[in-house]
Amino acid sequence: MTTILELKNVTKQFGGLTAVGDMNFQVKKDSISGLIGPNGAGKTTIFNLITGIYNVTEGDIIFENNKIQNMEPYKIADMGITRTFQNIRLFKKLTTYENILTACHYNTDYSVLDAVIRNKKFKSGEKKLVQQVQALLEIMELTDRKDVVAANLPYGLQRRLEIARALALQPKLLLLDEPAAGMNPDETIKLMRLIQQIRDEFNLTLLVIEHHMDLIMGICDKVVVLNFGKKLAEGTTQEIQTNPKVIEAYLGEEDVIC
Amino acid sequence: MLKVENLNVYYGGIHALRGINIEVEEGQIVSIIGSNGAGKSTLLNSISGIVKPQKGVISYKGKEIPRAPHRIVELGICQVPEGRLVFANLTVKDNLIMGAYLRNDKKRIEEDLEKIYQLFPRLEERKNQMAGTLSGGEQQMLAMGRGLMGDPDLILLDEPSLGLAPLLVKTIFEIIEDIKKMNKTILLVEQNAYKALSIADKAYVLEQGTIKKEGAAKEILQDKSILEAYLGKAH
Amino acid sequence: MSAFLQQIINGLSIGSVYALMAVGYSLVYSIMNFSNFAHGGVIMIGAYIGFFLMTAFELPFIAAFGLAAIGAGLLAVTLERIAYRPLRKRNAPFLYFIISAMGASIFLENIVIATIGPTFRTYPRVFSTTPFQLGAISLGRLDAVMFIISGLSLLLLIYIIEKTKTGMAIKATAYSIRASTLMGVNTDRIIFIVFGLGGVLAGVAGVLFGMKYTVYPQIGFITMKSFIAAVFGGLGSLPGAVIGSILLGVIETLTAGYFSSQYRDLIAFVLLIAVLIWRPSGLMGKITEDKA
Amino acid sequence: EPADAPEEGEAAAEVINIGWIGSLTGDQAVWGNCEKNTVEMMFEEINENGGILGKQIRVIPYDTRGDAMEAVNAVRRLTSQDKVAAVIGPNASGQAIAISSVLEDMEVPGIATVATNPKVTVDDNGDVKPFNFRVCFIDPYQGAVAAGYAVDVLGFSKAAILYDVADDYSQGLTEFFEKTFVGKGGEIVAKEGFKFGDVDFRPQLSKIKEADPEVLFMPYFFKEVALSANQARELGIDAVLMGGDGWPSEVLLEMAEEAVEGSYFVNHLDFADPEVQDFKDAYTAKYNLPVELNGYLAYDAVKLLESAIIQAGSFDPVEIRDALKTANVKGITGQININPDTHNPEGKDAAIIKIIDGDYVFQQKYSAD
Amino acid sequence: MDWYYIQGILILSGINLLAVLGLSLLTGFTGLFSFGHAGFMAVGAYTTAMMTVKLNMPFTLALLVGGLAAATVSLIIGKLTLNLKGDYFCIATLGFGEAIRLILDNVQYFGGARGWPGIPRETGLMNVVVWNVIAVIILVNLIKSRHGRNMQAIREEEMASQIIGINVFKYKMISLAISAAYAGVAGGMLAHYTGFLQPRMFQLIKSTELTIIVIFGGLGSISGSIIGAIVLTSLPEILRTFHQWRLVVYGASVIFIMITRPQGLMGGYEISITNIKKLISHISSLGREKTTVGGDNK
Ligand SMILES: Nc1ncnc2c1ncn2[C@@H]1O[C@H](COP(=O)(O)OP(=O)(O)OP(=O)(O)O)[C@@H](O)[C@H]1O
Ligand SMILES: Nc1ncnc2c1ncn2[C@@H]1O[C@H](COP(=O)(O)OP(=O)(O)OP(=O)(O)O)[C@@H](O)[C@H]1O
Ligand SMILES: [Mg+2]
Ligand SMILES: [Mg+2]
Repeated sequence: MTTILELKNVTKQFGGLTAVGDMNFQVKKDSISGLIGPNGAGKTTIFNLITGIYNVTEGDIIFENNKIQNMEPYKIADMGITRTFQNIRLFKKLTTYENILTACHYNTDYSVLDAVIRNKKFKSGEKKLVQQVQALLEIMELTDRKDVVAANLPYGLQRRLEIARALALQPKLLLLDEPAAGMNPDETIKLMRLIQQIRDEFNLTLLVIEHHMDLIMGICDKVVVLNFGKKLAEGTTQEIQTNPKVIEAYLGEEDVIC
Repeated sequence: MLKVENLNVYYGGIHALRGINIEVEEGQIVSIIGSNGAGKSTLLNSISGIVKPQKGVISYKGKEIPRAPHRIVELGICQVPEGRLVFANLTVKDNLIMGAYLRNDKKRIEEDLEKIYQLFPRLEERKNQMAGTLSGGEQQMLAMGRGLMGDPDLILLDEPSLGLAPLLVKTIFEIIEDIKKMNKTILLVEQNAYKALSIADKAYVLEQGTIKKEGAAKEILQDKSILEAYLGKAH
Repeated sequence: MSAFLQQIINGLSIGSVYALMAVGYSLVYSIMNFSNFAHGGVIMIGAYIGFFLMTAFELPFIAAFGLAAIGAGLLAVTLERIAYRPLRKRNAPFLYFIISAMGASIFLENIVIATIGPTFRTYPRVFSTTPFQLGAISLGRLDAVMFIISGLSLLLLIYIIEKTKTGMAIKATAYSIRASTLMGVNTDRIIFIVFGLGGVLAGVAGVLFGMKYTVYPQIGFITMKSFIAAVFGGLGSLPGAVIGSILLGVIETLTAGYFSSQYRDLIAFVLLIAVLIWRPSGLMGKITEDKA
Repeated sequence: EPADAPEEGEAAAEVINIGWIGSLTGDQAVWGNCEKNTVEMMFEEINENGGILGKQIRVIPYDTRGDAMEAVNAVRRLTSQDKVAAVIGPNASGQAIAISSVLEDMEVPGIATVATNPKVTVDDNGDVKPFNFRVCFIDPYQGAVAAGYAVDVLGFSKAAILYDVADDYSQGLTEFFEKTFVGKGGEIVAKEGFKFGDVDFRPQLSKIKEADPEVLFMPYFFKEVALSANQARELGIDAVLMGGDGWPSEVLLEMAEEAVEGSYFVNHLDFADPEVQDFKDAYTAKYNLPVELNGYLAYDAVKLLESAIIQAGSFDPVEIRDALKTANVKGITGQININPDTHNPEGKDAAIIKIIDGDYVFQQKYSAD
Repeated sequence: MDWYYIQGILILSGINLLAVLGLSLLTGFTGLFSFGHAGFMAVGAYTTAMMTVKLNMPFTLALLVGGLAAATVSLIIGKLTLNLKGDYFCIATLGFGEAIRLILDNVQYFGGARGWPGIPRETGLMNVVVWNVIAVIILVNLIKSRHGRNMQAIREEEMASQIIGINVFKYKMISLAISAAYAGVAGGMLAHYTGFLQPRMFQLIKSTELTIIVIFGGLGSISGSIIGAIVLTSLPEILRTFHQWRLVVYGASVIFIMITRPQGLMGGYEISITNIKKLISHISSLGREKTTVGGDNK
C-alpha cells in the first residue's frame, strides 16, 4: 500500500501555546486510521491544518506527493481532501437534498454562461448531479428526510448528512471529526458499519477522530495517539490498547468499552 | 422535588414531547436515556425555561416554576446545556465567575473556584485563555464547572460526557457521584446509557416524545429490550 | 508651525465630537452585534428635549442637560422594546435589526418634521463663545467641554464593563443570550441597561451638538462619520471607537488643511480601506481565527 | 390637511387645481414649508376676493423630499390625475430640470421659485424650454453681482471662497463669483470646499486664514453660514464676509449675530420695503413662523401666475403658458418681466444687504454687467 | 388613477427593481450586505449617459457599457473589501458610495454637483419591462445552477463552503460584479428617464432604500424582490396626500413589517407553479403529517 498523506515535522502554535508540536505520521491509501488522544491534545487542530483552515507554523503536509500546507481550503478540497466538523457546520437553512446537491458542484463543470442560457451542457451536468445526489441519499439512508431543512434534523442525522455532503465531493481522503459524538452505543455500531461500507464503495482513505473506543478499535487499521500536541504512540489497535502510556494518559485503567 | 406533568411541546408542526410525566426526588440521580431526537434536550430546556411548553405543568418544591428562565435559576435549578455554550469571548476564569452570577458571597465563590480547579486541573492551566479557543473537551469541562459555580440544588446535565476522552468520561461520572454526595439532585441526560444507568437511582426511557419505560435504574439496566436498543448488545 | 498646531487642535475637537457619538453606538454594537442606525435619531431627540426644556420651560442648563440625557435614554429603551425586541425573541439575523433601525431613523426624523417642524432652533448661550487663546492657537470652550465629556464617558463605560458584575454580564449576553439566561442573568434587563446607557450618551451628545450646531431634524446625520470612525477603531471596542474617532478627526483635518478639502472624505475613505486591509477588524478589534 | 380627490361633474368645473411641489421633508424642508404656506395663504386670499376669472382655486401641494425622482412622480400626478392648470415650484434646480420633460409631455407650465441654475429654462443648445419659467435670478447673475460689488464698490482685491462641493447652488455661485472677480483683476487666494452635512469648517478656515483674504465669499445656506462665520471669527479671521440669497434668515442672526456683523449679501429684495412688511406680518400672524426667502419668491410666482391667467382669460395650460411668455408684473422682489427667449425675469436688480447692529440693512440696488 | 401617472410609477418601480434584483443576488443569496449600490448606479448612470450623449452610442448598447463599467468598478472594490466580515464590509461599501458621489460632485466634465441636463429620454415602460424580464430570467437561471447554489452555501456557512471546495472569494466577486452590473444598468435607465443627472440622486438613502426593498420582500426570494420593489416604490405615492406625514408612515411601516414578518413578505419562498402545488398538497395532508413527524430516525 502506498502512502497518501504524510505529516512531516508539523508544528502549530497559537501565541505561546504549541497545540501541535513536531508531528510526524503517515496515512496509507485505502486504510482507516484513527486519531485519538485526550481533550485538547491537538487532534482537531491537525484536521484544520490538513484542510487549510489554519496555516502551519512549521513543517510539511504532503498529499499524493504534493505539499499542501498553507494552501487555500478550497484548493485542498479540489485535490481530494474533505472533512466533517466536530461542531456540525451544515448549510442550516437548506434542505438535506440541497446540502448534498451543493457539495456535488465539482462533478460537473458548466460555466456561469452555460447556466444562464440553460444549454445542453448545463442540462446534462445537472442531470448527472441529481442522479448522484439520489445515490448518496440512498446510501446514507436519508431519502425520506430529503426535503427537511438541515437545522431541523435530529443531531444524529445531521452528522450523517455531514458525511453525505463530504462524500459528494468524491474525495480521496475523508477526515471525520468525532462522527459518533452524541450517539448511543447502538447508533455508534451502526455508524461503524456505515464507515466501513463507505470505504469499500468509494475507495476512500479515512482518518477518524473519536473518543468512542469501540468505534476506533472496531474499524481502524492503525491508530495514532496524541498527547499535549505530541505523538504519544502509533500502532495497531491491539498495540495501542495495551500500551501503558496510552492507558495512563487516555484510556484509563479500567476497560471503558461497554 | 421536581414534578413534570403532562408536558407537551411543539416546534411548529413537530410534536416533540407528547404528555411527559416525570418525578425527581431530592438527593437522587435521575437519568433519562433515549435515541437521537427523542426529546431529551427538549425536556431539560422546558424545565430550565428556555423552551415554552404548550401544555403541562412543571413544579419545583411544590410550586409551579416561573416563566422567565433567569427566575428559574434563582430557584436553584441550573442547566449545563448540550453543546456547552461557553462564553467564547470571556476567559475561562470569567466564565466560571459568570456561573456564580446570582451569588454575592465573594469568599465562598473564591473557595468554589478553587474546588473547580481541583476537579478540572486543565481549567486552571488555561484560566486566562479565551473560552472560544478551548478544545471541545475542555469546553465541556468548563461548562460543567460553570454550572457547579452557581451552587444549585438541582442540576440538569445534558450529555456531559459528549466528546470527552474515555479517562475523562470516567472522571465526569465520578464527579457526578461526588455532586450527589454534596446533597444535590441531578437530572442526567446521557447517550452513554450504561454508565448513566449504573450511577442513577431512577431512570426514564424516552422514545419519540413519550416515556416508554420508567423505573429503578438497576431494573432498567437488566431489561433486555433496552439493552438491545440502546446499549448495542444485540450486535 | 502654529497653523499646524491649530489644525491638530481642530482635528482633536472634531474627533471628540465623533467620539461622543461613537461610544454610544459602539456600546450597543458590542452587545447586539448590529449597527444601530437609529442612534443618530436618538441624538437628535436628545437635542430637542434639551432645547425645549431650556427655552419653553426655562430650566437651568444642568437640569435640562440631565433630563435630556434621561429622556434620550428612555427613548432608546423604548425603541429597543418596539423595534428590536420582537426580532431578538425570534433570533433574527443582524440584517433585520439594521433595517428596523433604519425604519426607526426615518420615523424619528420625520415625526419631528411633521410635528415640531423643520425649522432650525438656536440654543440659548451657556458657554462663552470667546475661545481660550494659547498664543496664536484658539480652542473653543464648548470643544474643551466636549473633549472632557467624551473622555469621561469612555472611562465610565470601561469601568462599568471591565470592573463590574453587570459589565461581565453584558459581555456574556453579547456572546450568547441563551447561555447567559442559564446563568440566571436577566438578559432583558441587561439589554435595557445597554440601550439605556447608549441612549443617555446620545442625549449628552445631542445637547452638546445642539449648542454647537443648532437643532434641526437632520442633526443625527453627523453620526454617519462616527460609524466610520467606530469601524476604523474596531467595532464593539470602546477604546477603539474613541481612538478611531480622534484619528479620523485629525486625518480629515490634516487632509483638508494640507491636501484638498474638496476630496477630504475620499481620502478618509481610502484610508479606512487601507486600515481594514491591514487589520480586517479595525485598529483595536480582536482578530479571531474561526475555530473549526 | 390632505387634498381631496378631484370632484366629479359640475362641481369640478367650479374649482381649478394649481399644483405646488417642493421639499416638505428632508434637509430642505424649512424652505419648502415656507413656500407651501405662502402659496396656500395667497390663494386663500385670492379665493376670498372672488377667485381668478370668477373661479375658486385649490392648491394641491406634494412633497418631493428634495429628490428629483420624487419630483417627477409628483408632477406626473399633478398633471395627469389632478389636471392642474399650472405647477408652482420646485425650490431647487435639480428637481426643476428633471420635471421639465413631464411638463412638456403634458403641456402644463411650471414656475420655479428658487431654481437658479440657467439650465432650468434653457437646454444645452441655448434653446428655451417651452413650459419652464422662473421668478428668481440665476446663478451667474448673482455670482457676478457679488463679485462686482466686492471689487467695484468695496474695493477688495483678495478673496477667499468656502463652498459646498455637494450642492449645485453653491457650486454655481462659486463658479461665477470666481470668474467675475478674477475678470475684474482680483485674486482668489484660497478656495476650499466642504460637503453638505458638515458642521465643522475649521480645517478649511484655518487654511483660509493663512491666505489672509480681504473678503470671504460664503455661497451657501444660513445654518452653515452661521456655523462657519462663528468658527471663522473664533480662529481670528477678520475678513469681510459675503454671501448670496441663501443667507437671509432670523436663524442666522440668532446664531451668529456678532460674527456676521458688517457682512454683505446679495438679495432679491429690500426687507424694509413697506409692501414686504404687509406680507411678512400677514404670514407671521397666520403661521407664527418667520418668512424664509423662498416665501417672497413663492409670492411672486403666485402673482405671476395670477396675472398670466387673467391675461389669457382662460385656465387652459397652454394659453397660460403663452401669456407667461410675455408676462410683466410687479412682484414683491421687483418688477418681473419675463423674457420670452429665456423664460427668466429680466432686468431684476439685485439688492445688496449689509448686516448692521444685528439687522438686515438695504444698501443699494446693484446689477452686474 | 391616470395611466400617465401609473406609467411613471411603474417605470420607476422597474428601474428600482432592476437594481434590487442585483442586490438580491448579493444580499439575499450570497449573504453580503451593501450600502454602496447607489454608487454602482451612479457609475452606470454617468457611463451610459456619456456613451449616448458624448459618443452617440445606441441606448441599448450604452446600457450594457454602463453595466459593464459598474461591474468593473465593483471588481476593484471587491478585491479590496470582500475579505471583510459583516458590518466591516457594510461600512466599506458605504464609504465607497459616498466616495463616488464626492468624485462626481467635483468632476466638472459631468457638470459636478450642478448636474448634467440634456440626456436623451430613451427609457420607457416597454424597455424597462424587457430589461427586467431578461434580468429575472438570468437571475433565476443563475440561482438554480451550481453557481447559484455555491453562493447560497457561502451565505449559510462560509467555512463549510470552503471545505467542499467552493472558492468563496471568487463567488463573492461574481455575485458582487453581477449585482453591480444590474445596478449600473438601472442607473443608466434612470439617467435616460429623467434626462438629468446629479450626484445627489445617488445619496446613501438610495442605497438603503434598495436594501430595505430586498429585505422587505424577503431575503433569498426573487418574487419577494419583485413584489417589494413595486410595493415600496408605490407606497410613498399612495401616501402622497399625507404630505409631511408620508415618511412617518413609511418609517413606521418598515418597522412594522420587520417585527411582524421578519422574514419579509415572501420569507425566502418563491411564487412558482410547483410551490403552489406543494402548498395545496401540504394543506390537504396536514393531518397525516402530524402523526408521522417525530423522533424516528432509523
Ligand atoms: N484558534 C486557537 N487559538 C488558541 N488556541 C487554540 C486555538 N485552536 C485550538 N487551540 C488550543 O489548541 C489545543 C488543541 O485543540 P484541539 O481543538 O485540536 O483539541 P482536540 O484534540 O481536538 O480536543 P477535543 O478532543 O477536546 O476536541 C487546545 O488546548 C486548544 O485550546
Ligand atoms: N428548534 C427546533 N425547531 C424545530 N425542531 C426542533 C427544534 N429543536 C428540536 N427539534 C426537534 O425536536 C425533536 C426532539 O429534539 P431534542 O433535541 O429534544 O432531542 P434529543 O433527544 O435531545 O436528541 P439528541 O440526542 O440528538 O440530543 C427532534 O425531532 C428535533 O429535530
Ligand atoms: Mg477536537
Ligand atoms: Mg439533545
